[in-house]
Amino acid sequence: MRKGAHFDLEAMKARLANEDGPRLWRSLEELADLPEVRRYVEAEFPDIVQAATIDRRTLLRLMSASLALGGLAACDGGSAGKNAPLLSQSHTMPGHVPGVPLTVATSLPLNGFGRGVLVKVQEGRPIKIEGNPLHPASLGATDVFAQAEILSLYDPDRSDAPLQNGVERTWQELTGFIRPVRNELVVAEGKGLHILMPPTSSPTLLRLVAQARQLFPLARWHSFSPIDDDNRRAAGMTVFGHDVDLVYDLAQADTIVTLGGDLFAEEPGHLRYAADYQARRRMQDLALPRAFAVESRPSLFGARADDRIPLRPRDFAAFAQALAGALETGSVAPSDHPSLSRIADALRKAGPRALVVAGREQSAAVHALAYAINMRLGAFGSTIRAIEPVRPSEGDVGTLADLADAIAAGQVSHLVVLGGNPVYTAPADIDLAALIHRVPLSLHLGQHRDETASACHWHIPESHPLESWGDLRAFDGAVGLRQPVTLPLKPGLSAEEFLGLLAGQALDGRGLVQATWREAWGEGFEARWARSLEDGVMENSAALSLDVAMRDDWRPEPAAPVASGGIDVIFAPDPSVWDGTFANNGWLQELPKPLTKQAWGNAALIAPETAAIFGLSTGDTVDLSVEGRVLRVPVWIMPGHAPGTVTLTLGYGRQRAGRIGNDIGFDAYAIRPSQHSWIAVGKIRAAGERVALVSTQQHHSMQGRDIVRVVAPGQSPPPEKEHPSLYPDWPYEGHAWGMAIDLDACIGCNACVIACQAENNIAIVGPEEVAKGREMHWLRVDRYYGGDPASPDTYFQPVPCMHCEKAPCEVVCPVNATVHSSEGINDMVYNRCVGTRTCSNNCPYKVRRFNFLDYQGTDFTASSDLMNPQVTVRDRGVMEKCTYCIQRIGTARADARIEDRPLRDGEVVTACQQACPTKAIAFGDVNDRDSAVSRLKQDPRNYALLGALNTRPRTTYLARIEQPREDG
Amino acid sequence: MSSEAIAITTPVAEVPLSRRFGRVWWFALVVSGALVLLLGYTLVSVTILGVGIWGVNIPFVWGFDLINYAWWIGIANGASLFAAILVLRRHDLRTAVNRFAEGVAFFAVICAGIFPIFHLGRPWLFYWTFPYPATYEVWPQFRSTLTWDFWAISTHAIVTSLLWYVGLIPDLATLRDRARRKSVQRIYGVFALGWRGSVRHWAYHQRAYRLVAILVLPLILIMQSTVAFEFAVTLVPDWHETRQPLHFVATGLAQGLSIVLLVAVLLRSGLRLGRYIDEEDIDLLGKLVLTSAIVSGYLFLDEVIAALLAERMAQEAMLNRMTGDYAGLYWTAIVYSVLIPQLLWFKAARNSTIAGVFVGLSIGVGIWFDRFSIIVGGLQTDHLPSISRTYQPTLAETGLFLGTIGLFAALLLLFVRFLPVVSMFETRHDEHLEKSS
Amino acid sequence: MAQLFTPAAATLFRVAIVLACLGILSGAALAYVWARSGSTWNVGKPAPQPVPFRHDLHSGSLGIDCRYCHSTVEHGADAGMPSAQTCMTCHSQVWVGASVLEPIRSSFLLGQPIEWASVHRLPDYAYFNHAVHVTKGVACETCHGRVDRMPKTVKTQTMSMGWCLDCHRDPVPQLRPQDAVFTMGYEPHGKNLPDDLREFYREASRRLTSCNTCHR
Amino acid sequence: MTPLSYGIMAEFRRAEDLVEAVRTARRAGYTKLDAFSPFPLTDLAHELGVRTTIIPWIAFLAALVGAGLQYGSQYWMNVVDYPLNVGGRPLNSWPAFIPSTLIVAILWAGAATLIGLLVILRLPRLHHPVFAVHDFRRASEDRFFLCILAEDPIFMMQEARAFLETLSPLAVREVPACD
Repeated sequence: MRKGAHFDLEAMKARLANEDGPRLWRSLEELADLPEVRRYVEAEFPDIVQAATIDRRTLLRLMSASLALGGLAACDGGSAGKNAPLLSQSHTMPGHVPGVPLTVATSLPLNGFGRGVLVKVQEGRPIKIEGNPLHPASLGATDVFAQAEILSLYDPDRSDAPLQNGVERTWQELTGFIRPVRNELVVAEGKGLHILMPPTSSPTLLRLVAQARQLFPLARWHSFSPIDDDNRRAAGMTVFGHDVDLVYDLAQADTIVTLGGDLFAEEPGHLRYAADYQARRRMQDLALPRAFAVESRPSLFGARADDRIPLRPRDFAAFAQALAGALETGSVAPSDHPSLSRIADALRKAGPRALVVAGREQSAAVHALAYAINMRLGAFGSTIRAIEPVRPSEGDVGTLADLADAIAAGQVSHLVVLGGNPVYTAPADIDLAALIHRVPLSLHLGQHRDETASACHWHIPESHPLESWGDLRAFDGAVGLRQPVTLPLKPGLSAEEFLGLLAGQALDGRGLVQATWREAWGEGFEARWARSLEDGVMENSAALSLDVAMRDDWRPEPAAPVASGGIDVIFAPDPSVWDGTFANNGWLQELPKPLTKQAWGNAALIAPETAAIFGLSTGDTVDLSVEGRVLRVPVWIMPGHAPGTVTLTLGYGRQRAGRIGNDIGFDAYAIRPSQHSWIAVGKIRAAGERVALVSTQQHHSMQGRDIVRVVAPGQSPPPEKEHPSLYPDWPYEGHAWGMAIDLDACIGCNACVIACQAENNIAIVGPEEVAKGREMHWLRVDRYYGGDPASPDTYFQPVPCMHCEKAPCEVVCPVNATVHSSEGINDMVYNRCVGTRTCSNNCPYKVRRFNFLDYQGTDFTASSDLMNPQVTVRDRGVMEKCTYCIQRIGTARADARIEDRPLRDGEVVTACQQACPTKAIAFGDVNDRDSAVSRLKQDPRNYALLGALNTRPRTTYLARIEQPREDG
Repeated sequence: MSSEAIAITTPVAEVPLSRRFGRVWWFALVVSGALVLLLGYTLVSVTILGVGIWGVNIPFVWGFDLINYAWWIGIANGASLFAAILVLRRHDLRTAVNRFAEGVAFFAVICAGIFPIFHLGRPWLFYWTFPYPATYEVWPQFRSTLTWDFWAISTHAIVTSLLWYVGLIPDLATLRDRARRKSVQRIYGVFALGWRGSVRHWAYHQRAYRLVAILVLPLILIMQSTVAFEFAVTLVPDWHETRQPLHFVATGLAQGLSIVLLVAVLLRSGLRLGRYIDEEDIDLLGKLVLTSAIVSGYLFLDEVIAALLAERMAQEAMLNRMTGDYAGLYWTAIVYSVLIPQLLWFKAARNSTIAGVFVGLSIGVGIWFDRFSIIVGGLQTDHLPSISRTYQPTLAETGLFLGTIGLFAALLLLFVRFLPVVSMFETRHDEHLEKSS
Repeated sequence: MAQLFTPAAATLFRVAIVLACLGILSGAALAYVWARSGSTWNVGKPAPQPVPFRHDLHSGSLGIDCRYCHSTVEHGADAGMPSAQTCMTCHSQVWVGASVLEPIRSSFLLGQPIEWASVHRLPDYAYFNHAVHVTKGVACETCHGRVDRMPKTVKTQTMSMGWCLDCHRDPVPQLRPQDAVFTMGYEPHGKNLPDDLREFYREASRRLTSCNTCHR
Repeated sequence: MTPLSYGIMAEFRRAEDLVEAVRTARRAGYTKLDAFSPFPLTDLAHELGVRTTIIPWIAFLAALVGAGLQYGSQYWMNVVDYPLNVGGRPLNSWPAFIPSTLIVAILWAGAATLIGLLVILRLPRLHHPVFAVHDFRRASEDRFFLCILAEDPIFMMQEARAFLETLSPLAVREVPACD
């Protein structure tokens, strides 16, 4: 199973094979003296080994532990031949049942904001992440990043020892080196010390920063994140004279207008916004909300909006101004955008129940106008509220540019980079690597030996958020505690611990966090602490609304003359790897992006119109030049993209991401200017080369077939006509499992896909295999376009196994490897499958996946430690597919049987269902007439995909609702 | 009285008994032997690494494996069917062609049988399709066309090989009796099972032989239809056609005939057996091949008509096969298996060796492309556009295909070397009947 | 013309043919028997254990309840192996310092698990849940045999899939009233089961023989 | 009659001669005759009283057994032993069970007939007295032989030889019995 160090282990085991009883332990003692054992233990427990020269007793302990671990390691994967050992508990844990996972609540950071999650821990190993229903930013749902974080935790490329100029050092050597340096700095009051860290919401971290500032009054602090909200916050200052964060309440909004951005994917509260929007759509007594997406690059929100208006970035300021004007005066100039009046009317109609949101890439001016419009409509207080910034920048915090200047001016003697990977993410005109080399002493704390690590003198391994203590605030300010869910898999320090040490505190992450809250709460700490740990979020810790007022001296700045010529270049976070942080995560790399369905790479998105002008087709490369820097990128023709505009997603082209993330796609940072870091103007020239881009979907039109159904509000599609069958219906007493997927709710965010992959041990196959069409996702989200390619309707359709009652796949299997269960589930018995693949041939939905090669032994294969022990790991040559999370059904049934009670509706929740932010997926017993799923299936919108084939699918869909455009 | 009276069939018997066999034969054997090695290599590699080394994917879970399987099985069935019909009709042509027609059928089955086993994800478990009492008490799934096919292939292999052998016994006796070296006599002697040509034996032998030859007829029809069903029973729009079995049987017959013609002309010129496989035989064969080609032509037409009458998906699928990514395959199939054979309208072509070889090959090639077009081109159009992909065969697959051709050729060469290629006793019989009449 | 083969050779040839046929048949028969023989499934083969633990002593003579050591058998899929603590409850008093108990003591001191050799290990693709079986009247003895008489723990059943199916197809004859589940040497007979339970299992047999009952 | 001899054999050049010889031999009252030819002489066999009607019967019965066995086992496995819901089809989906039933019927019929044939003909029999006769090897090529068996009630070596000589054969030779 596992390679490397385990070689020794096998040898040891072999040595011990025919020993038993006391002789075993005596031979262990002998073994303890063997050099290979020492080597092995060092390999397995570097941190402890480094602690000091180890005495035989410790060594013995470690060794037996390793043997035990080795035994465990043998459990997962096919342990043919010799039986895997039976491990006793190390000590009696009352109430703990071996094999039954524990659930731990914690928070995960994204761009400094917290998302509450529940981590399933199996025998001390975290194996799955779910959303925390109590947490405002999750409500039980997760995004792809939260789901994939578990894989990052087990990333073999995570740094596990300090580096000095690229040479591995022990922790003693590190501390030995740092201590005197720190003391000097204390004496020098931090003169020449510059600390660069990404913006954070963590109260503890902020407290420690404050403490450190007192200790080093002369030190300078810099904050940098490639995904910044500077424009938005600048606008706040100009309009309200106050730095604020905005929180939207889509559940209250009758009309939503977005100017760029993506409410459902890129905002800190995106899960919540998606959930609220769908909740609002589900309110039967209210008319459907009306959503307008004015955007340059298609977004998930745009895909769900009633009205998408593609607009060149350079035209936004004018558009926003016109809109403001229209609301002001009620009149629309004929020169204005055709759909402007429609939007203005809708906003006016909604009044305070309207909401205008500008995306983070928009200029401060556009944001300011958006604020003004909301203010005018009275949206503040109803659909939108202002709060104190969740990631405050206290004291004077410099930018990256300031740091660059300081270094250039030779003022920086010590540079500390606390997390993040600025060398990679810095704008093109700041050559941070070169600058850092000019700093006498630079030090980097990070999880990976990445670009920044290699640029700094010292690299210190940072512990993973799931390994350390901390606290994070959500988009609305609610505080969630972060607690370790496992013993550190790799030795490392958290940013808190590091700052703590810097500020002269003890190395005790838990203590640091507790100190923060003891301070905050005073007495009654213990109870609240325990409660907060259990819930994962602190009671009513959400930030209070500020009542903001427009500065009366504020006037919209006169619209700058629209630049002509050139092509607009938008930089955007990538839906799969965000800003590059997740580049080494196989699940995310292999995840087809929601709109393009591209995997393992990025591309420059352009409109069909633009492509026509330059005579480009998807895969052709162009030379894109921005402010004199040129980057050669492959283009991707993106229906609905604004003309004369290119979208580049960040996070690819990494050089030091790790074995998975290196040299994939192109690095958009290479041409990202610091002045116009979101929207720049550039030039484009066809380069004539072609690049093979990997995508999982080749055809994008439904070709007029009845695949994704659409109905008008209130209206219901023609009733399914009953297809008679030659065969008598099979009786299903007891439970009959079924699923209903509401296409009106699906926003195509892919969370279900990754959740399924994590739950069911689905293999990563790598770019070559995906290009061949061999991806293994049990659940895929099909994306179709309809209508005018300039601004098409976008339809998402998650397609898992349909579990047809008249399953065509079963009839053609020669060995009974796929048959029906008594509860109507289309079972796939891996150990019986011989791999004729004929079942896939006969599956009209093509949801079956085949292990064409041994996908458990590739460079991409995930650590066997995060495998779900409840799900068989599939061998080469067997078919696999969605099982309706049969393991979850089995566990729930077993529990019910043990407690002698019937299964309750909602007790079985499939992985995809659990992850979905909009609750688009319902699962349950269709024999029970009032189960959630049955109720959905009784909805007139319910229909079977390819129903005419009469396969009688158990998975059915609810037609998507689209309201006719209101022209006014 | 021991004068070596030269019997009519002596030259036939002398072929296997001759001491040396000419360079051409050796060259051919070396070439095909090399291909057999290639076969072994590709089989081992696919067993070790998995079918992922082929171009297969989702939805194209089947590529060359099933294309070549369908092709070989077509040859086997075509040849057997032809042989069976001749026996049934007691046609003179049988004396000339049955022996190697059955041989061709048998070798083709061997080649075909390789694919269903090695195209499995876990080939070492192929025996799970056979109902044996396992300790896990799970049985095969008899509703599956693949299970039917398992029985069909094994039956075909067993019955045709038995039939072939039983037909060979008297001729083996002849070889036994003509062989000069004791060892050779002994070898043929063992296989002749002590045949002594007793009139009583002849009577039973003929009855049994004819009966089984006739039994083969329905077997072939069922089997070839089963192959077709493997596609027809699926929900793939282009495959889901009741006409599929007819198409496979008819085109299969064309294949079988063409290969028989090919072998016939080669043997005729190669072994100078003009006297046994005579002008009329070849001429008649040529006419039959032509007819079968015309029939295939009709079926290609029928395919289009059927699609026109079918529902929209089927129409789109057919259209895609004719104009889509894989249109080349479709048209190549028509040119090679229908148009080129029209040469045989000319007597000159029917009697020329080159033309025979050319047409024989072209039909073989044509039908291969037809199978390719059906299996790959047909699968490309499915109900959900989102899963439409393409398939490209890899070297590993191609090597496997060439390997089976090598195996087929090698077996044929050995057959020619060691066994009488036309039935000697039948020839004598005919001679006798002609004289007496 | 002389005879090619002597009569002896001729007979030999016939005999050879007959023998070949017989050989094939007997080979098949042999395979059939071998696949079902206990030894193939390691029935009765003890495994080398770190401690020479004796069930016959603890369970048999001392009559310690199964659940005392296998404490999670009623709550979880795993029956659970006792921690060193459990052993030490007694062995801190009796057999103190016995060299055979060294592993227990070191485990107790170091807080490291004891690595027992598994005797009844099922394949990874088979999922067995102790709790469900035990709480539904399937006795320890039914699968594990008379452990109370085992000096060394061994398998008494093949634990082949067929063996599982035999019971899953008709569990009733194997079931016991709850109070008899942990007793040894009890004679199972369907009589003392309530009829509704028998009825339940008659219906349940379809579900119990569904693939996903054991395979996921 | 001498136990040392199997019979006596005459060699002919043409099939017609053999047929003629058989006829006269039978007229002469010989009943235990065996004729050998390089190709089937069906009507001659008929005259020698060979009836092959058993062959189709073997085929027919074997086919029945094969079919019964195949369908029976399919029924038992799918309906009785392990009833599984396969694609919602009935347990006994007879239409799907028929193809392999037919195929296996043919398998049995074919195999039984051909193997049965060998049994009926008592083949393999590598050693046989007639093989000892000089020139008999041409029986598989271009000569025809008539053999009057020693076990024939009226068989006397001299008479038989004399009788055969009258048929103007190429040669008449004694067939020694197996040693």
